[in-house]
Amino acid sequence: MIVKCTGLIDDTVSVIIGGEAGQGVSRSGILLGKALMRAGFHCYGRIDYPSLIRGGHNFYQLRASAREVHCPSPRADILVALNKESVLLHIDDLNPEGGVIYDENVSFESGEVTRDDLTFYPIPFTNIVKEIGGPTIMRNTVALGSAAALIGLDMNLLKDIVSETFKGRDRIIEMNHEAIQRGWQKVIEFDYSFKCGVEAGERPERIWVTGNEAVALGAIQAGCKFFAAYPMTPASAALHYLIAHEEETGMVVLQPESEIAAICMTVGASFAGVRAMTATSGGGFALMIEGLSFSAMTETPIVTMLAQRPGPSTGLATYTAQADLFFAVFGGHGEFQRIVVAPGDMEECFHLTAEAFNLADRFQIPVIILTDKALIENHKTSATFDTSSYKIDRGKLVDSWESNEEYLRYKFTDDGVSPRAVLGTENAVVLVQSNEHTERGFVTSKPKATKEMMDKRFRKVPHIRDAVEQLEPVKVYGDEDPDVTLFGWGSTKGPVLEAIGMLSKKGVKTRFVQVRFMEPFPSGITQYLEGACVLFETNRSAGLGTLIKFNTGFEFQHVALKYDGRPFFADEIVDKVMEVWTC
Amino acid sequence: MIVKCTGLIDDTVSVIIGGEAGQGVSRSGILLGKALMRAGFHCYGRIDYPSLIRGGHNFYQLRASAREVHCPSPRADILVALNKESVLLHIDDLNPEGGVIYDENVSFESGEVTRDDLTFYPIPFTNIVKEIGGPTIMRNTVALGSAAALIGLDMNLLKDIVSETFKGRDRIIEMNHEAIQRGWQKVIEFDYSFKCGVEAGERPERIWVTGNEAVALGAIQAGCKFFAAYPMTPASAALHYLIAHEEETGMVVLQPESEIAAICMTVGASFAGVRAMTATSGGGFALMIEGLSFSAMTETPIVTMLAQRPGPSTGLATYTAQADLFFAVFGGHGEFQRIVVAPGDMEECFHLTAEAFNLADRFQIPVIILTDKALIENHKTSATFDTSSYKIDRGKLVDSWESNEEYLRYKFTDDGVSPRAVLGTENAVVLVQSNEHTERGFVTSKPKATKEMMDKRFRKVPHIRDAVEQLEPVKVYGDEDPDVTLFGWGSTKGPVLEAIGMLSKKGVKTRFVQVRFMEPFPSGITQYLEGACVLFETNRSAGLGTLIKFNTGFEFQHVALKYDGRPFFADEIVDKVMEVWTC
Amino acid sequence: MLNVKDLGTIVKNTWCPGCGNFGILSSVKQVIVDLELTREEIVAVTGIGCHGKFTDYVNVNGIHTIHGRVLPVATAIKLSNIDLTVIGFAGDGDAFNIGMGHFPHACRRNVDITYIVHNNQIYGLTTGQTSPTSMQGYKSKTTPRGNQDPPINPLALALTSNATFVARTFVGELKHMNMVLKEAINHRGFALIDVLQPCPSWNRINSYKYYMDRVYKLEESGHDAESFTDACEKAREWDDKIPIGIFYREDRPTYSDGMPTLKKGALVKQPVGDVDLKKLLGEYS
Amino acid sequence: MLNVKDLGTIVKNTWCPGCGNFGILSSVKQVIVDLELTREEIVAVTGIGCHGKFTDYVNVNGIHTIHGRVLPVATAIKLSNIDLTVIGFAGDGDAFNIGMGHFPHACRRNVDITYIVHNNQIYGLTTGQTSPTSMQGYKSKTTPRGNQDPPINPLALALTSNATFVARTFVGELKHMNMVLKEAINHRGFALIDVLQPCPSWNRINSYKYYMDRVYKLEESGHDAESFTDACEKAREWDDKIPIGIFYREDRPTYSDGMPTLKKGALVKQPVGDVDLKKLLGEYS
Ligand SMILES: Cc1ncc(C[n+]2csc(CCOP(=O)(O)OP(=O)(O)O)c2C)c(N)n1
Ligand SMILES: Cc1ncc(C[n+]2csc(CCOP(=O)(O)OP(=O)(O)O)c2C)c(N)n1
Ligand code: SF4
Ligand code: SF4
Ligand SMILES: [Mg+2]
Ligand SMILES: [Mg+2]
Repeated sequence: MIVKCTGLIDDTVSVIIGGEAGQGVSRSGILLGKALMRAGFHCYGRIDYPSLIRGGHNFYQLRASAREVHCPSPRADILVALNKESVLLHIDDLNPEGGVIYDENVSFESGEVTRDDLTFYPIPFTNIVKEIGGPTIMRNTVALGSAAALIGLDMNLLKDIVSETFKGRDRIIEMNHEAIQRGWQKVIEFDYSFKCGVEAGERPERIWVTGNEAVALGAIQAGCKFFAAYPMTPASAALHYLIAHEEETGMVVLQPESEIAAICMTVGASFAGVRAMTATSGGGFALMIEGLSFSAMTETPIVTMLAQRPGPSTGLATYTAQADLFFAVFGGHGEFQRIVVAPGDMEECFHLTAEAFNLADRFQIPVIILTDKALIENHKTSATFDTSSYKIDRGKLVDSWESNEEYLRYKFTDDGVSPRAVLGTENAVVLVQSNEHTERGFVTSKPKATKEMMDKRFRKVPHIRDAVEQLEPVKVYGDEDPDVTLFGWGSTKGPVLEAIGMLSKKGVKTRFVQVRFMEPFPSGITQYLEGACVLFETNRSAGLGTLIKFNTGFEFQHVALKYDGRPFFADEIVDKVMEVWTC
Repeated sequence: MIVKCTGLIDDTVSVIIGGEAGQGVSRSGILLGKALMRAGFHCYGRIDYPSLIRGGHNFYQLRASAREVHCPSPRADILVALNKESVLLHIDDLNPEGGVIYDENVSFESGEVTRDDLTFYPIPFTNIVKEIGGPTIMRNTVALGSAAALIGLDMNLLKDIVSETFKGRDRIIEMNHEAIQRGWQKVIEFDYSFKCGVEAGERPERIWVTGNEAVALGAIQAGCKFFAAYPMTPASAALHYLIAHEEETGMVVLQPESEIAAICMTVGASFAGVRAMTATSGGGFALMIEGLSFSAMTETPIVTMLAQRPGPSTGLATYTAQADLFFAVFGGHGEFQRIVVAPGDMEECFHLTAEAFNLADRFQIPVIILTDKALIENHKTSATFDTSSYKIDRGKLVDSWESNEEYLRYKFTDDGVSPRAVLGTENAVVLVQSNEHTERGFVTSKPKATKEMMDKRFRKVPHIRDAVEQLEPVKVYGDEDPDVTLFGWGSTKGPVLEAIGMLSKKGVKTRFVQVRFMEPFPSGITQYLEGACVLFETNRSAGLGTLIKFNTGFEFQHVALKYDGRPFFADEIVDKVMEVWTC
Repeated sequence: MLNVKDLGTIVKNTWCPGCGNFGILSSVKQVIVDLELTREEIVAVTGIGCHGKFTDYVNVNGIHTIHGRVLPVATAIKLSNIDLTVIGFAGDGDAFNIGMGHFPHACRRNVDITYIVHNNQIYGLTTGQTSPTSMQGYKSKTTPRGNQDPPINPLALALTSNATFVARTFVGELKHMNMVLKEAINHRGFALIDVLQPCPSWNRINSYKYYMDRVYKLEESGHDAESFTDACEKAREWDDKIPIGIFYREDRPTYSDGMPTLKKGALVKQPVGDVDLKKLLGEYS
Repeated sequence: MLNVKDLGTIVKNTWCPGCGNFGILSSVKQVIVDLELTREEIVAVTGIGCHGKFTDYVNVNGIHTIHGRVLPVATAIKLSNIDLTVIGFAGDGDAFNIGMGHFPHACRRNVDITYIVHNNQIYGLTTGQTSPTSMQGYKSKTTPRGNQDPPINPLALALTSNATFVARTFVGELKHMNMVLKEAINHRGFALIDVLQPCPSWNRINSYKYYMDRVYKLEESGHDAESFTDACEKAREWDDKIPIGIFYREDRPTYSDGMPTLKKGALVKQPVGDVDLKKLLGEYS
């Protein structure tokens, strides 16, 4: 794999594709990213779109490099503008000497476009499509061909992907190939000054996935058999993916009437003995809380993805935030132990989701996978997921009961976990109870029995803590002897990792402490809370900071919070760290 | 008012009334308590019942004294047993030399009843009722007559209350009077050895109410006009009370199809400009969370009573716990400021509910009144509520708009609170928005606008803190120079106050710090966190302790937690304090 | 083979004397015996309310859920193990107030479960509030001046929502109840049974006598349960005469019939961990 | 007096070209003008979905609620101020999936509000999932092999639930829509209008043409809107011919008619702080 970029302001090439909702902005970005991956690039892609179907402005930020990239850049080397508005909106985002690909039909008033360091590539998107006889939306394919030329990407990589995508529909493939070819050709005809040379290397063992896909794949890996979810941005794609793959995965996947139904079904499926999961965002999670508490009282393992977006209420449906941490950790009536795990990239989405199922089963408790829009709707190239190391551990689930003793669903045990018989197990009558109950599951309100059963459930806690400690709840990256230590979680990981690379080039030694489990809160964090520490979160109240303060007493002096719906960009992190470092 | 009790082990007289669900245990206790109040007693009453309608064992713990009583006693001087089971279950709860009133039909096997220090009063409950020709349930009225005799209570007080209750139904009144008379007479015929002399004093300005009634009355005082609640123990009585008084109070009160409907209606009524409230317990509150977040985003004042009972899930429907504190404080998606107020007795239920409406209106935020079963289903005599000092403050609510400027529902202001126009206000088009929005209320997802509107809402925070600080968020009782300081909240206040009286008699100087506002957390608590401190809560995880630790860094060395569904009894508190004091 | 006694538990029954729930309990036990079902293959899913105590009193698999959620829980259990016989027990408040959102969907999906609504036209456990099936004019703590709203009609609602088995019975007619229940359990698809269940403690109007005076059997009146129109008409009858029996039945593929995975049998019995993840990952490389 | 232009806002409309919502918007504006209503006396209550953007586009009081909760919010607004004209705008998913629990109750209570369901038989805003009114066989991201379940029939459901005004219209017939909407707003009681609303972006089946080819007007076919039976029959018609118009209307006291307090007029205009608390406290002394 050899990738070489020259003439760029850093070691990455960034492309912004802009257009109206409905013009295929997102698809184009994803396709281009995949082609770049195949060329040997590491890529990162982010789609920015308002909550509407047509007409609003969408843009895709794609970034690629020979080294791993962890987040998009707000600035780009190349702008692919599917409409005029995109030129006007993004022209100031272009790096010096950048290139603009746009429809030659577009004309600018004098003064509308002032940058004279850029090279403009007017391409006849619309006319080419007309000539080919394709649908208007195919303009974006033309544009991709042009972009490929500018980046120096082998256009056959694009063509291959088109062929795979439209397999069997030859006419469409042909038209798209033609569109790519023509778009490419048009740029070649220019004496183009933008310099980015890419040499395609071996096709590496890499995948180009979103967090949603990684979570869904993690569930499949874990042997999840039942998935019920009500659509809600940004979690919906997990549902779509799993429904589409129902037959290959042997799952039952469905869209029920509401989030309340979704979680109750999830709990129900788990009663029956299959691994079950649901996914939603904040508003839907609010409706699931009663079911969450129900799963806790009945000691029924379930896995729920809570994919955050800005709130309160409907908030910003298509943007990102890390503002539901306390809700995930504390939401629910009555006292019960849960696990909240917060993956920070695609691999973690995959592996920690799979682990979530083991944890849920072993301790018969609800596990929440806390993600956010910036993590699960973005694309990133990752090393192909390791599917060999995972072992399904269903804990004390049993499907036979040979004992002469009556089966007791809530039998007192040393570790608080009782054998859990699958419904239908011969010789075991299972009674699952939402009221406080006896070992057998019968309702009780006696004081002693109440206290004993509560204590029984809480006997799990040290074991849960142990299990979590095994899973690297705190991960540390960067310098062992840092000038500044950065703290963060979830989707903030990407930009922070990007930033520590940049900082190291500036001579600032940094370390990143990523908290991956929020509940139970990991023990080993204190050792990192020394020297200059900076906290990064995309919320207004510093949820992680609050948890750290609560668990360690440490109060951050330096905090960078962003709550405008957008993820951090690496530059912002670099700036903040420089500010701390120099002060 | 002269009350004199002699021959009792302390300065209170305690009665347990026991029987089957359906035998009128609760009504009897309440009636007797009211009569005792009129005789000049201070009283406290607690009903203990499992979640079923008939047949299970219920009992009422009534306690009365010439001085204020704050909680029931687990032990009694007199047992009124409406069935045999009650004798067997409670005989060991009787103080030495106590008296047992029971149906003479009941016979005991030898060895069943072993206490020989007690006096037994077999009264022909059933036969008397038969002779009078009343319904079986009237047995309890006979028993009350007997109890009155034993306590030395003027039975006319009982008769008066019966007359008031059944006003207009002369035959029923007559039968009941007869039943009281006969029950009284039967005891008089014994040479009864139980010695408790009560002299009726002036009828004092006191009332005998539950917390539910006090909360409902507080809402009425505040000018609440709309109340929608789905039945859920222990909050249902507030709904029943308010529906029954709809005409006198000029309210619209209704039972909707679910808690989701209840809170959405509450928010809706508030949009229209009327003060609105709902009430529920944990499971119902879980269903209300989405609506709570909705009220926060739309900046709509609402008041919600969350009446706690043990969880998780259905838990113990008819018992008590303080286990939803974190849920009340942190439940909800997205970040928003709320107020959580936790009254500790009937007066506080009344006054703080009324204040809750002012706070909600002034800051246009949701206010949660956090109570529990032990507070709102119990009876206590209180000084008649002061209804004169309260002033309705509707904050920036407006019902006319004269300005030439367009009305902006979310107008930026210094204190973050915008003028709130009642729907229908001439010249003001109101747009209420659950998405992030502009000042006008239109949807936006622009980063700058998002951040600005979030900051606008959070500009209220210091003002909210100020307002809360005005309302004695921390109340302190007892000795100024204490040996031990006790901490608690909500229903724990009663037994703690009782205990500090007992401790003072033992020569232990104590002080009680009651936290009345949970969010925003009051500032002034640190000054009390010195010397020997003990925390009392009816939960397993010490929610208040956790909040205190978080806000002050202080960690309690001494914690007494009870989580068997029962409230603390004063003795338990005394024991714990003695343990701390002597260690 | 089981007998009725085997289906009892050690728990003391705390329903009020004269409560209609006793009838439902004995009918259910009898039918389990008659159908030669085992304890382990039955799952009783109950809501919250007096009816919800069912799971404490009958010795089969039981799920005491949360208020109003019998249907989603029962649906998922059936989908996860189509070999189980899943019977839901809900209250009228449970089913048609807080749980209303699930009902029309369960009907139209035709999930293969039996849904017994203990219709006492009152909130029993919470001490007697008006329920969605309480009659107009009914007075309670929450409608002290009398209920103004026309009640929910469970049968009409089920028919409108494309349920494939719609029936009503009355606990005062135990044989009839046994018959209806057997048919319902044997029916392949969603079966609603609206059970008229007196609550002597709170509902003083709809007593045993009230129903006894009014009910008549569709089986004896020549009703055609294949006719949707007739069923709709009968469903609207509620005054001097109240029909009980099977109003409507129809054969239609069940929810699980449409699920490709379930063509291979019960989900819980299918192999785990044999998915070709490499292939799925291939889409992304 | 208002004209249609006064009812516009500065917000850029982002519905897709050809979206049926445009028709609803212009009809609503027209009817407001025709009925000589003021901006301040109307409250538009919307759900979450494409339809929910309504409140941004029409210059009257607006409440953009949360998904599925138009009915409880609208109900409470009406009860709190009976002088307002309250119109609910919901999506088909909004109304009949997540919001289903409220619908039959709003119908039977006969709250005096108008409820417009933007029935595009699809989830628009969340990018095209199957909705409860999607037809059998309909393919989408969430039913890739075709929807198996018979759809919810809004009209039949409303009738079954005792709604007093039940109608359907089609955005391709604007005059008809205006007529129906006017009648609905003027109706005293709960009025459901099921609006056939093409969603060209996601629903490729139920297009303008699809409906255009099928709809016919009840007004022109001699339908008797006083007849419940006829209404039920017409409500079941959905194939080559799809009836639009007023299916049913009936006079019945509204929800607020039963509320003693509202006999004195709009709640929000009644005096505050004049309750005799001393008297209430007297019960307890
Ligand atoms: C979310 C929630 N809300 C309210 C309750 C309180 N609650 C318990 S049972 C019940 C209603 C009982 O009526 P019904 O469903 O008709 O059952 P029945 O007791 O008559 O059998 C209610 C409101 C609850 N347990 N959970
Ligand atoms: C509680 C909750 N769950 C899910 C969503 C996501 N969501 C927004 S709109 C919508 C459905 C839209 O369909 P429909 O109601 O038919 O409206 P349309 O867009 O077609 O007008 C969903 C599921 C949400 N906003 N809130
Ligand atoms: S309250 Fe009614 S339904 Fe409940 S057990 Fe008693 S009689 Fe039966
Ligand atoms: S997605 Fe459909 S409903 Fe939504 S705006 Fe576009 S066409 Fe209209
Ligand atoms: Mg009932
Ligand atoms: Mg729709």
